[in-house]
Amino acid sequence: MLTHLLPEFKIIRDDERCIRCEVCVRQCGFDVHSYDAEEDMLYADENKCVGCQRCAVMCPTNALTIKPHDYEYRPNANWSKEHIRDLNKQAETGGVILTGSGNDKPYRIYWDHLVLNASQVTNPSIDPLREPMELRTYLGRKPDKVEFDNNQVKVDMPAQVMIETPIIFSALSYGAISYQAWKALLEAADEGGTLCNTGEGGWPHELRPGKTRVIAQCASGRFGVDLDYLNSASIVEIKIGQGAKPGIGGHLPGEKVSADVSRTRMIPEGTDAISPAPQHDIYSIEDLSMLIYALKEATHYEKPISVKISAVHNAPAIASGMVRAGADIIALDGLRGGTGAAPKIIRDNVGIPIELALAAVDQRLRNEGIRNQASILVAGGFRNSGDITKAIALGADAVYVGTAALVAMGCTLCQKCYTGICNWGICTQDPYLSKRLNPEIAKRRLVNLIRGWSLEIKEMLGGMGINALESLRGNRLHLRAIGLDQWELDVLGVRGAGD
Amino acid sequence: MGRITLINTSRPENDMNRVKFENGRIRFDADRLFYKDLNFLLRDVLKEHKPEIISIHNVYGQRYIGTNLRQNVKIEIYGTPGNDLGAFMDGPTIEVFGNAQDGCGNTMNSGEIVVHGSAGDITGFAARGGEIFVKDDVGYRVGIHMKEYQGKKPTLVIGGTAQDFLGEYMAGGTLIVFGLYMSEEQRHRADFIGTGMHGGTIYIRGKVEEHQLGKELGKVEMKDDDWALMEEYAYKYAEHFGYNHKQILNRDFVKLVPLSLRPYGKLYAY
Amino acid sequence: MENLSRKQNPYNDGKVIDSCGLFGMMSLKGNTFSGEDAMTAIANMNIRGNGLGGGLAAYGIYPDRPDQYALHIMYENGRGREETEAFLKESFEIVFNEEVPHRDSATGVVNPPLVWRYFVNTLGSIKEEDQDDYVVEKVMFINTKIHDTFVFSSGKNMGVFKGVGFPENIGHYFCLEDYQGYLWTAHARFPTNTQAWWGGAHPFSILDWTVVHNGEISSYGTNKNFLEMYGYFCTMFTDTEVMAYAVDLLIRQHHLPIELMAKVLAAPLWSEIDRMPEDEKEVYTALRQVYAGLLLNGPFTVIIAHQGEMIGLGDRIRLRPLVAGLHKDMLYLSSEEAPMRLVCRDLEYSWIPKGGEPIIGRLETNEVIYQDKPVVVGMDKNANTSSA
Amino acid sequence: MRRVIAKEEVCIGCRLCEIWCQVQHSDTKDIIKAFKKEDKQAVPRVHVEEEGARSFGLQCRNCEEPYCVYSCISGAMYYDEETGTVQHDPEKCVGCWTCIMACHRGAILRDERGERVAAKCDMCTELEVPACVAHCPNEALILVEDDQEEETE
Amino acid sequence: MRHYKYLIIGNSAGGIGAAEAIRKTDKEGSMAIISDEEHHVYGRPLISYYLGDEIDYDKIFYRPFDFYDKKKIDAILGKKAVKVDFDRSIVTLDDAEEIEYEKLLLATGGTPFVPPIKGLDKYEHFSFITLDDSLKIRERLSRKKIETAIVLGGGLIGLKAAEALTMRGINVKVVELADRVLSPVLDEQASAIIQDVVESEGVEVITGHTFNEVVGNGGMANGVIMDTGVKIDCGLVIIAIGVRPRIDLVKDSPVKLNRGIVVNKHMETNIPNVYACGDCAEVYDFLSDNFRLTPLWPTAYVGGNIAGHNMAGNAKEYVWGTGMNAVDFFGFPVISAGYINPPEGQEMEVLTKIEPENMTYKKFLIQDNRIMGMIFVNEVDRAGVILGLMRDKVDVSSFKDDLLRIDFGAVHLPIKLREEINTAAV
Repeated sequence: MLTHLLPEFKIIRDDERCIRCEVCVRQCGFDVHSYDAEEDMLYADENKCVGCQRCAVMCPTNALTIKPHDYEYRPNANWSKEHIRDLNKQAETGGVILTGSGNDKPYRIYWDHLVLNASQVTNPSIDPLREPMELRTYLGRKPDKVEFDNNQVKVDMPAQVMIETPIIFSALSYGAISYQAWKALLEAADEGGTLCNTGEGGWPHELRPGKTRVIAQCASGRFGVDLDYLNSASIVEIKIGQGAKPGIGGHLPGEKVSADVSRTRMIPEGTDAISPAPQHDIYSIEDLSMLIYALKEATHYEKPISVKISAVHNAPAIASGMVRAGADIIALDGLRGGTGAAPKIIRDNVGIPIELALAAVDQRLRNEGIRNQASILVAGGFRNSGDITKAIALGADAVYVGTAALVAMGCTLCQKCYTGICNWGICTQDPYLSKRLNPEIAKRRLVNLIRGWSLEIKEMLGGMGINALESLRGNRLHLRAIGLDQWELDVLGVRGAGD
Repeated sequence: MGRITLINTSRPENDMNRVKFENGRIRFDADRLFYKDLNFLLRDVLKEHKPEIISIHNVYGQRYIGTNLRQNVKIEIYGTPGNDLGAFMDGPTIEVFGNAQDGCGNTMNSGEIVVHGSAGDITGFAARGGEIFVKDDVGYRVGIHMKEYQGKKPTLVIGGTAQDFLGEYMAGGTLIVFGLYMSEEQRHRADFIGTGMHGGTIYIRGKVEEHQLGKELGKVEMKDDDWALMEEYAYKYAEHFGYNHKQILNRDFVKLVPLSLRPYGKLYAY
Repeated sequence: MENLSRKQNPYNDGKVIDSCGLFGMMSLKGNTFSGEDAMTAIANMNIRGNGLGGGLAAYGIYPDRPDQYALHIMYENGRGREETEAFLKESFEIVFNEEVPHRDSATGVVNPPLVWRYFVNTLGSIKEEDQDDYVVEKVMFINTKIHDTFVFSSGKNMGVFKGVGFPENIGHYFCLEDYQGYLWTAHARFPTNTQAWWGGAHPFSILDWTVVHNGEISSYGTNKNFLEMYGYFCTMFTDTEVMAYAVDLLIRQHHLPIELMAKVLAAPLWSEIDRMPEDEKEVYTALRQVYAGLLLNGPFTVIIAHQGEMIGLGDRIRLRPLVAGLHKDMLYLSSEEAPMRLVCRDLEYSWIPKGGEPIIGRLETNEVIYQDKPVVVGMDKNANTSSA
Repeated sequence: MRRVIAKEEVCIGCRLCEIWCQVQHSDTKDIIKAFKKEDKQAVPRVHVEEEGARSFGLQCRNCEEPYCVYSCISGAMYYDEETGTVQHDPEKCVGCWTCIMACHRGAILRDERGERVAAKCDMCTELEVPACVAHCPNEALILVEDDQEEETE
Repeated sequence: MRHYKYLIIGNSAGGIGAAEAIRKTDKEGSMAIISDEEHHVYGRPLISYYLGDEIDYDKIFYRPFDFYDKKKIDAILGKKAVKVDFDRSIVTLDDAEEIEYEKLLLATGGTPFVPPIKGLDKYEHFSFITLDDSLKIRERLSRKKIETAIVLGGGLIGLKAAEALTMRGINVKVVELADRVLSPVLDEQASAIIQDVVESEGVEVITGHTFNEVVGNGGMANGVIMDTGVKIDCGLVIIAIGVRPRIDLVKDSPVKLNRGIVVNKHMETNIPNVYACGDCAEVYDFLSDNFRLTPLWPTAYVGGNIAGHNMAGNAKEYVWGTGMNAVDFFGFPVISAGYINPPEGQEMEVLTKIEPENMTYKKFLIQDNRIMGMIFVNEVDRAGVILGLMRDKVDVSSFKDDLLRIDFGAVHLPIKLREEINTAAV
């Protein structure tokens, strides 16, 4: 059948520079480039190009330029190129359009409308290079008070997990991402004094000894979930939803269920790993409570239990219920959260921005006097340490970063994760591709990311005259907004700049 | 101010009066005991005394019994254990003299649960190993998302019938429904059997209409090894519940298997 | 209560989300018994609630005044009581009134309001067939217009007792062991958000209809809009309220039998309807067409009760639990099995009803109506008699 | 002792090692000229061994017991004490292939493009880091310098 | 009397191998190498390349000219050791000089076998073992144009000689008594290919025959009389049937002899402090697990090397050697090692692949999942991997199917071996 789809990218090869080394041919998992020995020429099939830039990066002579294709239909304000493309794709397949990575639509990014404060005259800024600067955070439920009686401090201190910096690696499952990528995240979390999240992909046994800085997810597929898994982790997280696809489950296609993935998830090789949309033992808040306590029982009440939800309309009420249901940590994943595969229509249209959800949830929990009973983790498109610092000021205890970590490892957001082909070796189980990600290098890059951002957070804290992160947490006085409407200011609990 | 000491108040106090040693067995009275206390106490008792059999009496709704008891012990439960009986369980054998509630064997890894009665919804949910025998009926979504891996293969045997979504998303293991209390003409209750199933096998004794089956599975003929398997489990069932196992094999079985390992492969536009 | 909306929904959420444990027990022969068993049973499920709401409804408890509307009213301050009593005097003939007896010593209850009950007759000018509507209208008035006052029970020979706390605490507070009723329902609430208040607890009631409910209906907005078209005002922002009004509309106003009402709220799937015989198909198709806006979509289980009847109903794909049990003349409905067995150790039958199929216990006929006959549970002595 | 070792688990089969080896052994040492202008193209002395997804750059690993040196009939293959490396003098090589027979790694191949001589890695002793190592995009080739084989005692 | 800590008789692969090994450990211990050849150490197999003008004279030398100086070795060249007094540890040279040693290495090499053929005593003929042989033939060729040469012996030496002479434009006839060339080192198939190759380059190969008489004129040979009685004219006769251990020095000594000098894996003879290696010794063969003659350059060097280590006090065993040959005829390479056919009475699995169009051939002999022999014709890359597998007695069952691939190499080995290949220093 004739496809009506036009290529998305244009490949420009500078023949003056091309040495016919064929690195591009070998490096493109989408088989875009080919070498014609008879003609001694390299050709490209642009229809297959996803714009991942792997060939351009690898070309030893910089002979390649990949850029969005400049074909144009008749200009139409309603029917964009993207709409036409999607329509054609569905007309040709009758299927649900998939995509990878987070929402790329121009919903308002509130971080870009918030500015931070700095100390001038009335109180001093602090020089983080010289003076102590504390980013340490304890995640977990805090008791309402410390009882002091007869020289005894009585405290029912539930499990706490310490992180040295408020940057945690998001749930990225082994299976969705490659073993190498997952290993890099694990080791970087370990070295960086933070945590990584298993997603629903389990935790390879050989990567367990000596490692505890892991949030073990218990999701609807229950993949890899057993007592060993739960008790090896620092935190157990019940995944209810994900920012990129609220209300949607997931399918790890059978071809991605390799022998190793199968071992880790403890499912048969080559069969789909289906994560149903709901957890079928949770249809209600009291069911959530049931699973929370099942997990507490399974872990001797020694691990904080986190519950992760997509940021949706009722997030504040739901979060309140979660805390009352026993969740020690509330994880909120916003509209711009990443994914390996999601129906595009869901990714682009469901959920609310994390900034608003965070502000609303933090405020609700405070109003109800239960904010201390749970830590708040937020996720969903955090791009730099500025976003993170603003999130702390809006009330987060720590921030999940997923896409940023992937980019640090090499991801170029080509959004083709769902194909199982990733030229950067991140989102693939093809051994030919996955080994492109050297876990050592990736780990180094991730540790650098954490280090760099932590230093920047310290700089920003210092500027505000704060030397311990907890003094910024929920401290919205250090935020001002620019260019927002009143309702947005109200939700964010932030005043306009100059106000 | 003198030396300050820290006291952690989170651990429930043990009430050893509830535990009695009788003829080499341990008898445990759970009357009105909160589940957390019951399970803590149970763990302590098992850890200290390592009995082969422990019986728990006056159980009314206490949850999570058997969770995180990683040892070979037989737990007899008299009464009605609460939800998530044996959730995440890895090892023990539980025998319930009464009915079990919802979530029995949730995400179970290994061990055995024998219910002398009925069990509720999502029995055997996401189980990865072990065996569950239910004498009578079960509720909705039973055996859903069961899976198997290498040596681990869960088996769920239901003496009566099951309700809708039986074996939904099933990815492995064996689900057997004997339909013992039904006449030949009566059809099983469950609709949407095996929706999304992509692994494992369901055996149903008695009548099942085509419309009761999910789209992702199909009937196949019973072969000799299927009958051998039915005989094995009929025998075990009879051993547990005092039934004549030959009686179970006197009616036809429907064997249901997934049509594809990738039920949703064609759902998407790549 | 003039500020009812704000009271019930302080954060102005689209709706108030909660979830729960349910229990109901009924003597089909009308034998009465105290509230103790219902309290024991619901207490056994208090992990299904979180202590921010509990309550019971009891039928047949006012045998001495069977024909008067029993209004249970909570006052948060004296001004409310003054205004209300003035209003009641205008609107009704007050036969008797008293503070609802309670134990000040009871633990586990939070900020109890003043709770008063009034046994009233409608004024003589009201025709008998209009009396119910009249009462509803007056209750609505009080609940929306009068300061700090809330009518939470308004049926005849029945009463609702509820508040903030676990249900057994509430029951203990209201001394329910001293009442004798033939039908009791109980509710342990797990609100996800509200700063709890006494009126927000279940059961929810209008006249002698009470509803205890578990689950969150995803179709709430549609249902609410549909009911508002028929003149109901949803001031409580809860699924329970919607359910009560839906039942009221279908049964009291549209006179559907309970069995068909159940098929509106938990409508059969089209695939099921497609397999029905022609005439049935037409009936169910028509129900779905007309009452599309009353399909309760999403997880729910309710125990609906009114004088002489207890109805258990779950959603059509059974996303919330409900078990039923029988012993002699007693019908039990519960979120879990254990509480039934706790209060009835030699329960004869228990079973898991099919989603969307109502279980109806009926006093006048002494029967339980349900589609799926229960299996004899666990004790089938005959199973292996016929041997090969 | 200077050795280049390979980590097959991260070798991605891009063959940039071969390309940069060739550049390094070209006359101009300019990648574009080396490939497009020079008449006699240099031969890469590292070779990517590849089988499906498995691959690694294979070049001389500087054996402690260099059987290629021991076996060489002409003295073309020799141990260079100054650099601590096994070197090959193509001028002396007669192309008998005894070194190929002796190398249990299969690291020596026939230079089929030029003279009949063995193509053997020279460890880029004039560079701080061999070209293949320096240009390996995934750190699949690692330079190891250990002193234990130093001639001094 | 000169006294050396290390005395080496023989200035070829074995001797140099030993000297270099000794110097790895003992940088200073006095050392001397005695040889009756006057030349600086040269690559013995290179004499054919020199004869064929494929290399210049100075390229024949195996080590740089400052080799002895740098290694602090006294090179006693052009003198023949004629006697060893093992009791006194003294070697007597042909000029009667006595040299005392502490450790002695016998690396005397081989001597060409010349059969008793009529006329050889009267007419000029050549062996082809030493540089002098090569120089003499060159000298002979330079004096008179020769059109035809006859080489007796279709083995490695004979064919290399034939190749060299062909390169010089001489018409060469190779006479081989066996029914095919290279019969000791190749099987029938490979022999046939090589015979094709050399014949296509103009060499005439006569198998199954020999000649009984050399005829000539005035000391110069001008023909041979074949066993068929036919006379073949020629201007040059080369006898290249083979070599035998050169053991006359120790013939009547206490040194234990078999066909060659008997040594153990440490290359020690039965006399303390006396070692032997190379063509004169019967050395260990890892394949057959016994001791036998392997008169080959690589085994001689490695044997000498092991001897040298032991002489310098490092106990090392010689386990590397077996029959192995790498050779190239007219640019056509061949490598073989170990058994070429299953020996009498032994069951071996035989894997072969032949591609006539490329004239490539591969063969493996496998016994108990171990490779016992290999032949690579034309495509010889990575043949060393196989030799390594043979030496390390690797179980090949898991990758046996890959062996015949043209690109079979390290990448096809099991992970553990690959890791060794990619990271280990050995």
